[in-house]
Amino acid sequence: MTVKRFVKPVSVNPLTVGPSLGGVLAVQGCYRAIALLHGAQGCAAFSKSLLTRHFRDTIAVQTSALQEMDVIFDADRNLEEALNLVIAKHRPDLIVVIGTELTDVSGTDYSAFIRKYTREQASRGCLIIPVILPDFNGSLELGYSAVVEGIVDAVIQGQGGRAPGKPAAGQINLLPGSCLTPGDVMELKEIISDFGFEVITIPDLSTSLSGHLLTGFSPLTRGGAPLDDLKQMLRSRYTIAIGASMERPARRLQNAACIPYQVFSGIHGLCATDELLAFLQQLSGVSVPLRYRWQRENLLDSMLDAHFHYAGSSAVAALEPDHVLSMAAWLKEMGVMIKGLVAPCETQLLKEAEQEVWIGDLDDAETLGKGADLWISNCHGRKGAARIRASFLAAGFPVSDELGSYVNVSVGYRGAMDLVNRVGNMLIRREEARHEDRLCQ
Amino acid sequence: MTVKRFVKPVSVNPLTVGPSLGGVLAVQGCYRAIALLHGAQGCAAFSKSLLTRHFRDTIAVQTSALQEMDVIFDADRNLEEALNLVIAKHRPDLIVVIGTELTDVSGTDYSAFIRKYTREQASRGCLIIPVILPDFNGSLELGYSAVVEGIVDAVIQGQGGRAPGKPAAGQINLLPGSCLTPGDVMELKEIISDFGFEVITIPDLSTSLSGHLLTGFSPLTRGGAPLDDLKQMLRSRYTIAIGASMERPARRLQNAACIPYQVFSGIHGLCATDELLAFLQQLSGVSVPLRYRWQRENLLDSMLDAHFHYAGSSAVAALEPDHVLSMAAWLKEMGVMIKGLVAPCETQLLKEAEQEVWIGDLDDAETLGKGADLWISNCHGRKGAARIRASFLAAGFPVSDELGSYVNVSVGYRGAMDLVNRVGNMLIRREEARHEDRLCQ
Amino acid sequence: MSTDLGSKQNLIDEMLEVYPDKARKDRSKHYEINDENLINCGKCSIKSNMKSRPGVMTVRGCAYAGSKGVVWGPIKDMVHISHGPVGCGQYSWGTRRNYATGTLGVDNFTAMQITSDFQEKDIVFGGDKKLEEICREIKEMFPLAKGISIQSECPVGLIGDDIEAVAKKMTAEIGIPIIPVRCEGFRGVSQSLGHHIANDAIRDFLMGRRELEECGPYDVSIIGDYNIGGDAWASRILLEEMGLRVIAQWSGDGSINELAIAHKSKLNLIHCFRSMNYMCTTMEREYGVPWMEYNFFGPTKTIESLRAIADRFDDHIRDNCEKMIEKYRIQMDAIIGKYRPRLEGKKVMLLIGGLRPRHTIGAYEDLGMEIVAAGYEFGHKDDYTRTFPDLKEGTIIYDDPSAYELEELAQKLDIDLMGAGVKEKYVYHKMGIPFRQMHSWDYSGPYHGFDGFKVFARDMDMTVNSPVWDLLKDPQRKAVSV
Amino acid sequence: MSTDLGSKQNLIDEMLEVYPDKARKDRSKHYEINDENLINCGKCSIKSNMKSRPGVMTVRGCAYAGSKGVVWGPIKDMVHISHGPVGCGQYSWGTRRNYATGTLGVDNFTAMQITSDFQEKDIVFGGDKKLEEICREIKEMFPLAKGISIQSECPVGLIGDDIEAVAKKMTAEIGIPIIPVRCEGFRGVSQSLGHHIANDAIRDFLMGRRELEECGPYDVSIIGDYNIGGDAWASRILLEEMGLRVIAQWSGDGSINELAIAHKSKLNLIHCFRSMNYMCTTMEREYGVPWMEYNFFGPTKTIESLRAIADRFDDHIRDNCEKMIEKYRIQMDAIIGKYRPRLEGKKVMLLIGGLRPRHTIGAYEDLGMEIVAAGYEFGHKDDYTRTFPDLKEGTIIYDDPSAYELEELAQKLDIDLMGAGVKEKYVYHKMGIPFRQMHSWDYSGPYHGFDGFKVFARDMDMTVNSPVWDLLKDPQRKAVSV
Repeated sequence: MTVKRFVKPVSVNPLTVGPSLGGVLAVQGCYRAIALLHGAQGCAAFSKSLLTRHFRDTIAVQTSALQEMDVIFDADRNLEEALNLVIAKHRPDLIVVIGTELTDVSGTDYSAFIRKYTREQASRGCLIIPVILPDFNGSLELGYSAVVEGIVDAVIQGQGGRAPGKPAAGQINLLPGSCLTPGDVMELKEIISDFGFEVITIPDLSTSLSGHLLTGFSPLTRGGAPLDDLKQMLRSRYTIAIGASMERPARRLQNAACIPYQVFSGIHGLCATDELLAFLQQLSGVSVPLRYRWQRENLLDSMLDAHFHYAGSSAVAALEPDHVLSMAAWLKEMGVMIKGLVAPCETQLLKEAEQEVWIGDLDDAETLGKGADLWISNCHGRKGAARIRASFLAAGFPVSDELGSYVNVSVGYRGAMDLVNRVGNMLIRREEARHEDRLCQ
Repeated sequence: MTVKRFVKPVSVNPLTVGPSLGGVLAVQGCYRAIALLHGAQGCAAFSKSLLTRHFRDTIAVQTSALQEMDVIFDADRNLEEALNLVIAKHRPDLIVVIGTELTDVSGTDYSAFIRKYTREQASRGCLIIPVILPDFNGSLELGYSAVVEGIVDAVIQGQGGRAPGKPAAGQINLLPGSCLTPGDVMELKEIISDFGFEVITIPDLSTSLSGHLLTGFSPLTRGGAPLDDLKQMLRSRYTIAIGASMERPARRLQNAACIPYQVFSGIHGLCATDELLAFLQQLSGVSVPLRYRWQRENLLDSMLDAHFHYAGSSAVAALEPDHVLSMAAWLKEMGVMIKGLVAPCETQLLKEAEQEVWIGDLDDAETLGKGADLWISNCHGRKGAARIRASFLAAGFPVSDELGSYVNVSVGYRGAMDLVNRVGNMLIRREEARHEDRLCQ
Repeated sequence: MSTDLGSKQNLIDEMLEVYPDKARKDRSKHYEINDENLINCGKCSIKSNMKSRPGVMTVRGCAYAGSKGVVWGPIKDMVHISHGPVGCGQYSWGTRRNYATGTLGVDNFTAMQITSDFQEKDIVFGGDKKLEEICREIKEMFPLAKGISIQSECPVGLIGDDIEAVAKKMTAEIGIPIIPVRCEGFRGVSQSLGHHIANDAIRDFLMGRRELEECGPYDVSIIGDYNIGGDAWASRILLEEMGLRVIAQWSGDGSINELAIAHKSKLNLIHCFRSMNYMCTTMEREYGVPWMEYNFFGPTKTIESLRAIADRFDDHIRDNCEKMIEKYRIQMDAIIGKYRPRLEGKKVMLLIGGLRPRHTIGAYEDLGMEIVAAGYEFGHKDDYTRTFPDLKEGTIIYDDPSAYELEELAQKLDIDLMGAGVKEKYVYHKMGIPFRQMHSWDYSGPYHGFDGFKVFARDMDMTVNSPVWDLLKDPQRKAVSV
Repeated sequence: MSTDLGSKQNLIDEMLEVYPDKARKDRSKHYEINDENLINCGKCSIKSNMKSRPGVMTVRGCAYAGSKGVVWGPIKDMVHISHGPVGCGQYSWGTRRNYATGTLGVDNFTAMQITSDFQEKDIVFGGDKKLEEICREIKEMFPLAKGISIQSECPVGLIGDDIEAVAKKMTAEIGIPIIPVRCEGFRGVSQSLGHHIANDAIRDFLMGRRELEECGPYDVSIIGDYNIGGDAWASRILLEEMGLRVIAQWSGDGSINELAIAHKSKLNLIHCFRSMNYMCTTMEREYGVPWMEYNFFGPTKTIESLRAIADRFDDHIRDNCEKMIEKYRIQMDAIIGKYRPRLEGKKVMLLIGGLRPRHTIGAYEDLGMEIVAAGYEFGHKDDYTRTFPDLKEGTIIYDDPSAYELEELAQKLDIDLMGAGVKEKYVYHKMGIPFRQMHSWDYSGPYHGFDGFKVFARDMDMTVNSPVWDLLKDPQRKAVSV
């Protein structure tokens, strides 16, 4: 209803990040896993390089290194060679074979090949999952959730209709959406644990991409959720999906194992956190732990401290669909006027949103944002923000020109407080600069 | 040895904050307490206003409202009236009567009066402690630790030579220094607790000035360590003093109740935190909890990510004595060249330091800091930093032009990581700006 | 109406009940409820400018704050020494947001905070020698400074230093005016005496000392505008647009020369009556310069004041004035049209210094807001007589109330906005009551003139209507956090 | 010495043992150990420019990266369309740090990333119509753009689009050169073919197409400098100081006109041999322009190169050159004096693209550092023959090694610094090995010329000598964390 588009045939300063990269990212949250990009060597090189620059960390990805003749004659041969080598050399627990537009456009149906390969090589005990993610459909968020859905599906199928074992009443599945940083995931895990739950997280970037120094030569992921844990998901009492894009894998779990789920599409700010904690309180029968009550006090107090600096200001935000709406809710909570919301592609959530959202690029954000005080987007927006003289908050993907953005916490009361203070200080410095000309130098 | 001074009779852009303000600050960390500034009305008004602007919170302070004639004739009468009114109206547990230069110079010995007053009014059950803190001697750090020492003394004396009760083997006294924010204190309490200890903290700003919304009309402190808890200090197994300035109160506890103590003069960075955690590990016999091992990994990783942006940069820091040396150690850890360290006054720690430290003001920092990339001081340094084109990190007191600086955490691995990333990003933006002229606009 | 007055009186009585007898009796004299009688005669029996009680924390400052912080601090081409130990110099740094143009170290020294930083030995042996050295040092460090003021802190008055002698000697030696100001913090009951002492120093050392090259028929001075957030600039452009020439600003963005030539004005225009009325009466007495009060808060009062000012001149000025009013009225109507619907009927309580408790009333009323209680930190009787006529019947007026009294009143009157100083701010935040710091405009401004009203209206809206107040009070959310 | 060579060979053999037979055999051909023979004859049997194996993650990119990212991207007054789905356009954005002066939207479009953002329907129905519209849109949005290049992504080559026809048609319609580049990512074994394809497009559409108003005897072009971190600027000033006139920069901070006039040079100076040697040989063949390689990394090589360049001209230039060398030598000696003691004997390993594995050797050696192993991501035989003579005996040379091989080697050789690409960076960090990203100078630069050496030396010192490496390795600290 409220989704709009600028009419132009070209994308200027694109916001879209290829879904295959989102898929590679999701794989990083599983232990001893590797993403195998089935496409040209460059697809893997590019996404590895971009993810590396954002997380400042090693990324587990491989390539089937397709060239012209392979595409024309037999891409499966490359895939087989790649799988053989990867399995023989690294013995991964999980390989997600991500098809690119190259394989998609050339019409290669490699999932049949993978079924066959898996049957023949079953003894090697490695889960191989095909997910086709051509770049011309969706964005990072879609690729990420599709891979999670693929993994969940595979786990369900691996169960083969057998009962999943005794239900674990104190166990929760957490499906964190793609806009959450490893820091965010860690925070959410801690929050849920503090209500007395065991948490199974998929994907769990908090133990793989938060930055650690475990050494060794494995080109596999060096953290994330182990496959054995994932199998336990089917016994959980509840699934919590953070971000509307994570509803599909949650629904799979419900259908397969009757695990109810709750989707939290709001992630940022007081109200969103209140909803999550109220839910956890109700589900656990444990009242909100003291620590979070303190954090809520601190957050409300910081909102009071900051409110005048926010009031009357305006913002433009260009982020992935779930992320942009959640940020918009937080901005509204702070009394910020929204000049424009831009997302790279349409999703169900956006269609149902009350807020007007534009499907577009960072150039559109620049147009919508004229006069805005604040600009929120990935790091490519920094220059556009400067051109329209807006303060710049880096969020989303990629943020390759800042340190530590991957451990920033913006969820929970503590994260919201950090957000309130960080952005508030930008607005203060901005106001200060406005007066500077008139003052003594 | 290495303490130096610029020779000039005047202070330009003073760094010194009156010790009486430090005293008022320490009082805020005790529950149902109030500081009574024995001096002109303005002394209380000024320090209340400055503390309020820094913490963006209410501050519990009262005044004996001395005027010319009172000083000449009988300042005790004002004090008595003030005490009577405060006790009758608010029933505080603790009043610290802070003498100013006005009372000091006029030669009023009001501690004798307070002894008498306490004897006569003992039934009212309020601890009244005199601490004289004229502005011409020392700075914030000194006033703060003197008040803590005064409170500890009073608690010891209140014990009156009786045995302090059964030793509590799992109990630790924490004496956090004046350069720690309420956020820092909260973090330290959590760290120590996570080794299985009960922590008695004095003063405890984390529950009084971290920002909360408990309402009511009390002009007393609305958080901090309750007096009853303080009495339990004498049973603790160990005292941990953070900052060399806190050694004196720690020594009092040792002398009175044979409680050993450890002073951690380094507060910031990896090595300082390693020392604290190694100590806690040894003392508790509990190995460092997983959470901190993760945080250490994350910190080291962020230091690696950041090292190139730090290396080759230089800094000037102007802070209170403990703070400036601790910051200097962190800067060294990051490979930053130190152009100058400035402190407002000399202390034993500075005399023994390897680092050269200047006793001076922010104007001296401007002189020493020519060409520096980074300037660390209270908010009054912002303009000086801009003049010498250094990036500015607000720290110390006051920071009244930023939101949330009072909840910033810069201790522990988490705090160090935040520091590494925040300053690192300043250095990145700085380098970026340097290139800007040459680039396409 | 009288029921209303009665209920208001009950409310005050109830509030004061917690005090011991003597204190209650004393405090009750600091309260008054506006009625027809007071409005008409303006006379009042309210007690003011009294010593605050020890142990009752008032919002007041001291004489040093009044002199250094308010009057002298903004004079930009002078160096102002906080003379004594370092505390006061640190405390009074950058608190007032007095804007000033110029180049640091050339014609503007306001960004520098200078203190003589007394050490124990200075107390013991006296600080006069040190003061001499400081004057020389300042001359060396800031050779372009046009003057020095010595702002005494408490100990200076106690140890018997003779700063007047030092000032005299050093004026001769270094060749720029050095002005001693005896504003020790223990003098007087509030910052108000500090204003007076500062004024006296201006009178004794600078007023009338210099000539104005060319005098004109439209020369005026702005007295008592400290250019907070740019207030004086927003005022000056209106006077100039009217055709007047502003020869001096006392003291926001002002210079030492302006202090010495203002007696050449044809008319002195005073905004902050409290802090500078002595100066106007003195210039009137000694130089025959007439003066008038004006009020540039809110369009209604600004227009009234502009007309009153124009009336003191000729048709030329009066015509300009009307044209100008016509022009701005359209802008102001747009502002009111935008914000009034969002602010209509909101109840405001004020406790401020200087002129603001009465001067800002019109601005609030222009926005449809209602002042339900107001008072002064350090008002005098003449402030109160000027206030009653401007307020509605039933408004509670208080003098130097304690924090407790204010908080009680705010709750009992169920106000929507409190305007006071930063020390009070967070008490109200915690009560969920929107608050504006009305001394230094809380990071904002200007509030004077038409430009200022745009900012004022926006600020009040931003403050009162921020969504955070609802989040704070939402009982459902509160339940979550328990 | 031969023992050393033997032990190096053992080291390589050991490392390759983990591979299956076939792979081991294959990989071993990509290794060589430098010896007297190789140094003298420069011939080598190392295998290079071969297809990477599926499942062995190399550090290589693709043809699109070579064309759009390296060659065309820096041309600043053109709009470069990443033609196909949006991914590649996003990935290649801002990765190379090619600096360029100018005003955005007027004579510089490099800050803009343009992609045709194929949707499913474009794949199904073909993208030619869309491409036409895009060209028109670009003309409208950026009327001052001097040309458009179409950088094909993989699907374009698969769905049979005729971008050449569209380019021809639209060139006629909108009146600026539109250049189709068939750099689909699946072409060739690395970005290297992309360079070639990009070069061919320059040759076919721009080379030799324009005239230079006034030609001079000292006209030269800089070929193969992408102005990373300002490299080309640091080079150009040296050539100009020598008295030469730089008429074109290919392609760092370059313009479309410079691509069309470089054939008027008296001499083409090529820095990155790998990516642009085709252009020099083509210009030589078709226009008789002589060319020479040069190396501006480190003072030794820079001075050598400056002299060699000067020797191609007259005494005037030679004299200038010597004076200039004299001047800079003092600066360079100071730099070396400062940094060499901090870097002496440090062991370096390199894996980079283009010219750097050999060109940077001198710069490291000027600082007393030792190259213990080096190789190319996408080198060809002619790269390797050029490399052996520059390296010491015993240096290990490899081609397109896998991540595993590199990590093994780094540990076995106990190196002090690794220089490679960002994808490799954090692997080495985690191993505690200092690392420089040597493609885009890791946020720094320039590294070329004398100005660049100052930065290079400082950067190597900062990297190698950061205290963080000791903290990382300190076993005592490690114990704390267990």
